[in-house]
Amino acid sequence: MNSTYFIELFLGGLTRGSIYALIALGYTMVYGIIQLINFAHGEIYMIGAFTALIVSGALAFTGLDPVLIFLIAAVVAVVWSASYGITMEKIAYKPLRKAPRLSALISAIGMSMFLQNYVLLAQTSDFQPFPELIPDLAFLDPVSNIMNTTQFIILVTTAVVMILFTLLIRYTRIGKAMRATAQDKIMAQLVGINVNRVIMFTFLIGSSTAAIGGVLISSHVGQINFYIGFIAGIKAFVAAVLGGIGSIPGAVLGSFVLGLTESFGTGYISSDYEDVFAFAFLIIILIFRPSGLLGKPTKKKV
Amino acid sequence: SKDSGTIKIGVAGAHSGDLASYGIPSVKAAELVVEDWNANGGVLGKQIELVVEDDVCKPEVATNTAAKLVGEEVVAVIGHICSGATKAALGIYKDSDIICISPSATNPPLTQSGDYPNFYRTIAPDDAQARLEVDFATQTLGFKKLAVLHDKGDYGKGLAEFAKAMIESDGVAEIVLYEGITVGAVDYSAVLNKVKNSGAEAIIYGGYHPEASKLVGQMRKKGMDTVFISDDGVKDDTFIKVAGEYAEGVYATGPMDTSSNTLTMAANKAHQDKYGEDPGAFFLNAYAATTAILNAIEKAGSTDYDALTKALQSEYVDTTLGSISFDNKGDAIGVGFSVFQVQNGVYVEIQ
Amino acid sequence: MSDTAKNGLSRYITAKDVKRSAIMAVWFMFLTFPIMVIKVNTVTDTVEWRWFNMLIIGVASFILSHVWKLMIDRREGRMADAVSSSVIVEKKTLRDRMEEKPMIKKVGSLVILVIAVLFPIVTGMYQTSIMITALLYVVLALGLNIIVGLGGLLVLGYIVFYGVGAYTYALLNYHFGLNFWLALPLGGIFAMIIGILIAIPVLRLRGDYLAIVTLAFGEIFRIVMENWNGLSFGPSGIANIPRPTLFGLDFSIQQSTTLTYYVIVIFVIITIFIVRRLEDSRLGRAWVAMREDEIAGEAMGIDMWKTKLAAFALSTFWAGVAGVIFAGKTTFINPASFTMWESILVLCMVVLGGMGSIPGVISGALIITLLPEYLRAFSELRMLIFGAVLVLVMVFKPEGMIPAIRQKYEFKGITGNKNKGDK
Amino acid sequence: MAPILDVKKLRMDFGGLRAVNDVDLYINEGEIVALIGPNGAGKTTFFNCITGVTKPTAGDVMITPPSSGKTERINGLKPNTITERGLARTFQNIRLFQNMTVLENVMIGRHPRMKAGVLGAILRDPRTKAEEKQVIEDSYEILKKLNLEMFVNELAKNLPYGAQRRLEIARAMATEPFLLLLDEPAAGMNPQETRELDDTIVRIRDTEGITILLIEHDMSLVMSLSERIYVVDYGKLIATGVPEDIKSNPEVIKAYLGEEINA
Amino acid sequence: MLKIEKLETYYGNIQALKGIDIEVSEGEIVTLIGANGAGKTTTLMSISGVVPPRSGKILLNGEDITGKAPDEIVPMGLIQVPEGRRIFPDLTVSENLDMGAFLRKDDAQIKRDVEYVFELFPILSERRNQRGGTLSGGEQQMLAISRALMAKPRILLLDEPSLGLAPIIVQQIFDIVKKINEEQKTTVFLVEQNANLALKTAHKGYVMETGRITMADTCENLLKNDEVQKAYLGM
Ligand SMILES: Nc1ncnc2c1ncn2[C@@H]1O[C@H](COP(=O)(O)OP(=O)(O)OP(=O)(O)O)[C@@H](O)[C@H]1O
Ligand SMILES: Nc1ncnc2c1ncn2[C@@H]1O[C@H](COP(=O)(O)OP(=O)(O)OP(=O)(O)O)[C@@H](O)[C@H]1O
Ligand SMILES: [Mg+2]
Ligand SMILES: [Mg+2]
Repeated sequence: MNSTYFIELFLGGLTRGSIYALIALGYTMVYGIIQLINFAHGEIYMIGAFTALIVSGALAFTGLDPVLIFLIAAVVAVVWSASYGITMEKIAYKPLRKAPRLSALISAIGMSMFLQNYVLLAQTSDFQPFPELIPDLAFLDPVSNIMNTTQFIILVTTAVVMILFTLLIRYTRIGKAMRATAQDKIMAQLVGINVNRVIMFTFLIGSSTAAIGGVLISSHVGQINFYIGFIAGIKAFVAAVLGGIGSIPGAVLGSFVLGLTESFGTGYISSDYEDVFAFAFLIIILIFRPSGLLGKPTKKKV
Repeated sequence: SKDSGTIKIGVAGAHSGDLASYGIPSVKAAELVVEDWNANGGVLGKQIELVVEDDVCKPEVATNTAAKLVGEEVVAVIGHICSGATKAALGIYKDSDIICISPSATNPPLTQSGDYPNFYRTIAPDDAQARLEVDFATQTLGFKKLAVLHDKGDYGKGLAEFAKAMIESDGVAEIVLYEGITVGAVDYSAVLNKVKNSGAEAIIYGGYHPEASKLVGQMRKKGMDTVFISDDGVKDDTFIKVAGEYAEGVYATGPMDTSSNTLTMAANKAHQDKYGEDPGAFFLNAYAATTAILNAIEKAGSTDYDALTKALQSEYVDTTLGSISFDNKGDAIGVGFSVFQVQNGVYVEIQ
Repeated sequence: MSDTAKNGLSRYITAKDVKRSAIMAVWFMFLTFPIMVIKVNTVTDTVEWRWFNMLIIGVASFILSHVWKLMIDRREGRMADAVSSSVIVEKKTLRDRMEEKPMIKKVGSLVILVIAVLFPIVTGMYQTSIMITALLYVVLALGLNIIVGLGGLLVLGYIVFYGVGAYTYALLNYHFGLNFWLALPLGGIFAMIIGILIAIPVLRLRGDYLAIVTLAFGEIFRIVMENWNGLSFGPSGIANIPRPTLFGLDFSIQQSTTLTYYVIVIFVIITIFIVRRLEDSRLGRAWVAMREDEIAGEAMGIDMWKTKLAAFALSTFWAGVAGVIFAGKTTFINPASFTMWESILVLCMVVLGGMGSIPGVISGALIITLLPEYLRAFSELRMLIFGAVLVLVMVFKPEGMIPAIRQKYEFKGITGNKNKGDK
Repeated sequence: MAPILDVKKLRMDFGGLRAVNDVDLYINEGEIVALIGPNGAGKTTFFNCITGVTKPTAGDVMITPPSSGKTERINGLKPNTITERGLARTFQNIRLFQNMTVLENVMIGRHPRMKAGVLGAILRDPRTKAEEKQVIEDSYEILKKLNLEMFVNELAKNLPYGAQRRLEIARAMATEPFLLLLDEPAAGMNPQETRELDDTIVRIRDTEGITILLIEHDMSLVMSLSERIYVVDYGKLIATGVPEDIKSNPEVIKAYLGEEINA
Repeated sequence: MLKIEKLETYYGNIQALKGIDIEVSEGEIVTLIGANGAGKTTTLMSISGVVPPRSGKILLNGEDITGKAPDEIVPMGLIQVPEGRRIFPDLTVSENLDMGAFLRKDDAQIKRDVEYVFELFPILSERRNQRGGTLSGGEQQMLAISRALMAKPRILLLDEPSLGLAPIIVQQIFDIVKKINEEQKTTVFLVEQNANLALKTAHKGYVMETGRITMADTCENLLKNDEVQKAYLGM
């Protein structure tokens, strides 16, 4: 096996990793702040994709420039996904802040099923072709067999989003408030933070990234149905845990590691066990680093 | 019940959940046939009543479904849709002398093992389909290097295994790659790189259309022009709709085109009239299955198990799949498969 | 706050409420606009506008937001009510009365037992068959409850052990003709061994990390079963697994279904019995301590590792036993029966019913398995309703439908007799 | 006879921070010894090292249980094993099992002294039954010793703070230690309660024969209780001796007491 | 400045406060003492809005703040050092201090204030990059107080600030309280177990027993009071 093959697998793994990363970021943020495995996060991603599909479909007859349609669709998808995100938080999670954590988890699972079936019933159970709106970037032509335009855009977007998030959390007031809220909600209130608003904001940006992910990934894959969120969500969740759940760079690193493991596992061993590689790798990492690659040790001082 | 005013026929399969699109058309087919017959006086002077039960394609649910149908005293069942669920349910039907005709369960042992004497199907088994695919790839197209992929599922992997065994025993072509892909994965670039690297001239894929359209789409975007040959899980218009331009040139095997058959045209039209859209997967097979069982009841003059068995195995009946009968294992005689190719956005029968 | 609570449903709907609901209606119309109203066909480039849906959403959310508000008020009010009633009148629940008069409990159990015994005789095979499925889930839920409810460890891959049990029977029968009765304990033991093997490396993980690792093991199990044809026959599965019979007799399906039913009923009873005894033992207390504070528990001399392992081992055993019965009932198994979704479903049963509460877990399992079965009529809406029910139950009864009231040791008098009650 | 606890050159590093710096400390059977020092001096860390919560970087922790008289090195053992050997502790930040009753908290303490396993739990043989009965009685006796019997069926979290502190002691005593390590037992107590605690500790030592090592910032308690005092600062031992000497030790005054106390 | 009327607070169905009245005037140090479980912490939590009272009234500078959320009350200058310290465990010492100044925007002055508290508690300066969760008990207590000072409170609520502190630091804490009260005119409401020091530091004192105020007087008088001496001063 030659080195081109290696590079192809590497880039393939990287793209796949950044796909996971866009979803994992939202997962990890929500987890970080309310320690909830938001099972319905994948559904927000799916709704983002569907919204974009609907908008671009509805705009198709206007004869607008496809790039413009794509941008409009993406913006609308972000707005609606964010709205779904905060509505979901208000209905299904906020009343459960003080409840046992597993109750919130089950509520999230219920929400996930509800949203899947809502889209299924309101739209269709069939796969839908997702329009190709992004024109090929000329400078990628020579390498189009290993990296096409959507892959490139996904990679770049992931990097940008991760950097923005890291800056946001580290240097802005809302970032500070998020960190405080994540660690001690009562104390956060006592220093003057509106905890409800911070949590809402977290859902808002988490859902927005999921929507961006939904639009980009669907453009890359070319088809969507109501169920895409569940599988992608699980993988992204695994990636977030691998990286150390709650950590933003961790989510991205975990996603890349996962994507590369799958890609090389498939490429050099067998795709029969593609997911086994991913999961086995996760287990091994966690055995040696019980809080993930970049996670903080959970042990408390006695 | 058997003595009361109606004759009950069960319809079982996935009617909800992610596989519903494979099960619902068979319900519609059975309804259309039965409406037709009932309008003409039913069978044996009785009206026919359908008992529709959902098994969501799960074996454990199928046993409950079967128990329910037995309790309803149906004389025959159209279904189930998935092979696994069918296997789980058949034992129960066998015990109660109920005939089961599936429009879609293609797993070969269902007929070939001899374990299920009450089972019939209006679709060719997987091995027949695999035979056709392999012959087409190695003889018609003359390929020497083949990649065999599947979706690790019951149906897809079964088919791929047959194809693999046949290619190996034929010795005409070589299998350069044999792998299962992961259903629902966000992308297949790694496995496609592997295909490319293996030098395969064609892919024989066992599985359903969603993965097929993803595979084909990504393959073409990567600039690979490897030929794609698949099965009747892909010979579905949704595949063309989703894969769009990338679908061009894809081969898929499927039941012979009978659309010029008058019965078939009538059935399709009836569906159009009633539901306003074209029928879905296995509609014609289910239509044929329902016709066959009603015909057998009429010919046998009773709903007795032995009489029905005899009628099914001896009488030819005109159906949407042509004139068919069943062999003593339960496979339909007269139901054949052809190879289709996507040309200008439609499947065209080419062999 | 307490005023609103007291008046409950009969309270006026004020102008403020109307305004709020109107805002809600507008919000939901906005929210659902793209998905409910527009339907595009990207192939034919046609767009369908379904404005009527928007109207429905508007009206429905206007009404539902009132109901929601009332229910939330009531939920908050319940706490307030509890205060006043504890002073004025003791409201007695059935459970209180049961605790006071053991007779009620005894008679109740007896009635349930009689119903359980007569069930297959009175009803048909279909009902019995569904009931077996439901009771299988009861055993699974009770088993999972040992880890999750008693041990406080979140496990998302529980169905593996069910699968191990089922495959144990199927394979041993296929290769060696092993019969159902021998497979029953063997399935449990194999599941337990696998459970321990899985647990050993991962038990030091905390909380959600443990959950995700068990989920990973669950998926690995399924994928290996799909791929390793030599072992498991892959996705086409194993068919013709014999149903249970007695004394080598030839049973009709009806008879063996009835037999399976009684087997599972007996196992439900044994499971309940054992879980109850475990709860109320040295080990059970160690589990509670582990749930409450691991570090303090260790300082009290509890070997957390052993304690966790015990929870895993005991819990997985039941899943294995249930798996054997499952294989005997369906006669056909393949990996598709052991997906992550099934694990999640069992977890839902445990939490929805009430973690750690035996009656809760049982009703959770029964409701989640039986409701969809009897709600066939709504087949399209079924999963939508199911999802909504999960959310609603959790929001309005966060502790589950029948919350656990931990059996507490009470000291009554110097003789030191233990009296368990729920004061 | 060898000291029941003999700590030699104990060292604990956290990254670059040396929280415990080569501390030597011993306790003889029946003593009440105090460990004092400024905040962050390493007292709690010292306890954690001895009880297995953290693994010391270097040094030896030797115990000689009076019952066996055999000396054993215990560093690196797991906390539960150390508790089984006969060391028990309380925590600076109360760590009760909040949702268990007072009685149950103490019953958990009896855990290492009980035998019933899974089979016993399920079969409930006469031995297990007797053991269960015994544990309740024993636990109640312990509660009485700490004047907690009126709370016996209360949930731990509903107890007043002072009672919670005493319950921590009761729970630790239930493990039948020969050495009891108390981390700031009087924190959050008012003077009245502190005085009662003083009596209780003396009583535990006198009637139960349990040796005691305590960390405390309440000098009135320390001075009246302890027979010997160790003072640490920045992880290092800066003084040891009887209360009278410590009180007037200028280094201790400077680092810790602030002014000479006349308690 | 702070006026509490007939305050009643519940935890579920347990009544923790049974109608209490407290008044704290501008510039005063007022202390609240009482046995364990009397409801002192609950009083503070009710004032801050964390545990909303069921009935009664809380006025801050004449404005009714009953039932308001903490994030509305805190910006009015009411800051609390809560029981149990509540250090943000994963933030460093510096970040914890920074969090105290969350509502402030005068960055330059914040920097100077950080240096000021580091002068007050040099050990914190040494530990400035250590995670709050790994600090010793006493260090955490110092950090909690410093964090509150960073908010530049107009009224400061302290819940047992001396808990777990070395004698030398206890003395220092009370000196600081006096100092900020005198120099910055910060009003202080102090809950303490160390009644002796508290009464010596404060101007006015309240005694609380099982959810009720049983005594209210100047500190001199309370120090002389027999009951107080017996129950809270350990004499
Ligand atoms: N896990 C840790 N990581 C880093 N530093 C730590 C850790 N645990 C403790 N320390 C540091 O070690 C020093 C000793 O802490 P320790 O808790 O032993 O103090 P202490 O003497 O008990 O103080 P106090 O009287 O305030 O409770 C402190 O400065 C603390 O910040
Ligand atoms: N979260 C809670 N849930 C239920 N009851 C509580 C809660 N917090 C406090 N209580 C109860 O309310 C009463 C008053 O408690 P509070 O903490 O206000 O007392 P305190 O005077 O601060 O005591 P301490 O000196 O121990 O800090 C106590 O009886 C306590 O048990
Ligand atoms: Mg300490
Ligand atoms: Mg308090």
